[in-house]
Amino acid sequence: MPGRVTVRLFATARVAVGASQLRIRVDPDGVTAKSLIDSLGKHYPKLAPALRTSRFVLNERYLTRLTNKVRPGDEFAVHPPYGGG
Amino acid sequence: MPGRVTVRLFATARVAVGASQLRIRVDPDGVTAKSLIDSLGKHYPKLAPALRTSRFVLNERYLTRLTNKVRPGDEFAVHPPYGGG
Amino acid sequence: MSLRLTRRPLSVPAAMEALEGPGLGGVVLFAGRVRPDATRRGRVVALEYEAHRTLARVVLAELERKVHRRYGAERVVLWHRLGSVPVGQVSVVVGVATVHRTEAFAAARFLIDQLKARAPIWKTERVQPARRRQSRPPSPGGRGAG
Amino acid sequence: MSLRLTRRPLSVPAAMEALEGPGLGGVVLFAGRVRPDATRRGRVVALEYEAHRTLARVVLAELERKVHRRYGAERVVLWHRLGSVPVGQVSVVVGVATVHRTEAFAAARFLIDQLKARAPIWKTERVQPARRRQSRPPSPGGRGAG
Repeated sequence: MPGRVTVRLFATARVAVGASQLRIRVDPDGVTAKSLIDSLGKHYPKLAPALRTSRFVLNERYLTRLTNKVRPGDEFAVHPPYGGG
Repeated sequence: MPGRVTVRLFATARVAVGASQLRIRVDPDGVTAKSLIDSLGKHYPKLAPALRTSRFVLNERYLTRLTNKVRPGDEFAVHPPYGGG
Repeated sequence: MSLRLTRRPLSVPAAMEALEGPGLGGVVLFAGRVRPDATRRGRVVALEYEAHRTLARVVLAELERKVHRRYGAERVVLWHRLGSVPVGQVSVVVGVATVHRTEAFAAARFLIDQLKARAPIWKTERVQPARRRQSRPPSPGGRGAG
Repeated sequence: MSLRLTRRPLSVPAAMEALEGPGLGGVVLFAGRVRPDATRRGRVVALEYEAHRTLARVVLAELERKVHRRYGAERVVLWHRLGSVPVGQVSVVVGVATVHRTEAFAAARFLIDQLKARAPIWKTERVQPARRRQSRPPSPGGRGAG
């Protein structure tokens, strides 16, 4: 779906939103990861606490800077603290 | 068999003597462990090297002193260095 | 090297087989089993595991390479269950085979610690709510268990 | 607690069963397998184990009590094979189950180290003598393996 970012939500983030995936419309030029995260927190207030403790993954790589651009077609994942084992 | 000590031999000690058990005649009053060990080394020269690196067990307990008495009916075991696992 | 993220039960014998190799004298295996922990909401009856699968495989593969380099681990098993795992069942198996045991112990410990810290896998507790105390009706004339 | 000195093969699944117990979330298992080491006399094909059985049981039982006290090990497996164990087969299994993994790793490591140092068990290598190089008679007309 052009024009949109796929946001994948896991664990507490998934429960907070009630969905494991969101499709978020962004500018054709993309937005910074920070502004995407802020807007997620605004639209889903229950998600805000999880966002504060999560790591983020952009197209299967850990996000290194919040200024990185997220563009239409990208996949952006929210990873709350891990709990395997 | 009254009048005798059972000597049990393991591993290199067993191979040196060619038997896993010996019956050694001792004084009715017993002998010290040291004198028993010395006489084993004398009768079985191939056993002497093993005796120098072995621990000894008297009636299922590790020998604490070479002056301990070994008496007729006792069991005396020669334990070369262990190699389990 | 063997990586698995699976909804099916983990088999320890199969892990031992995967760890066979000529001259590998030391095998250390860690198995994590689901504990019936007491929580505020009740007693745990199962753990529900989810993963970011693609990324988890990348992370686990990196761990395998690392223990191979660092500890000479010739065979490695890194298996994790996904979905619902009932109490008492094995949720994770980490196994290492090396020539000598010191490296096998160190590598297995490293793997499970790193897996827990770094693999994108999560658990949710499923609990059996503590039952409300209810007065049982008096037993109708029986003396023992029905 | 499970101690075994046996001439029969050791089963890792059976060890896992012996290590089951309510709430025991961490299981660490060490298995030692016979390696085909090269020696001066030839390549090892089997290890022949012998033990001073009565005393070995006493020593192993002491080790079990010690890891229970020191590491809270609730289930312990200490199994050792006797007699001839061919290359590749398991000669020793040490297993520990505890509530958490740190203690299980420490206890298993302690047990195998202590078993090797303190249990009256010995091994003798059975080797396959290195064959003398002998000229093979030319194969009678065949081209491949017979």
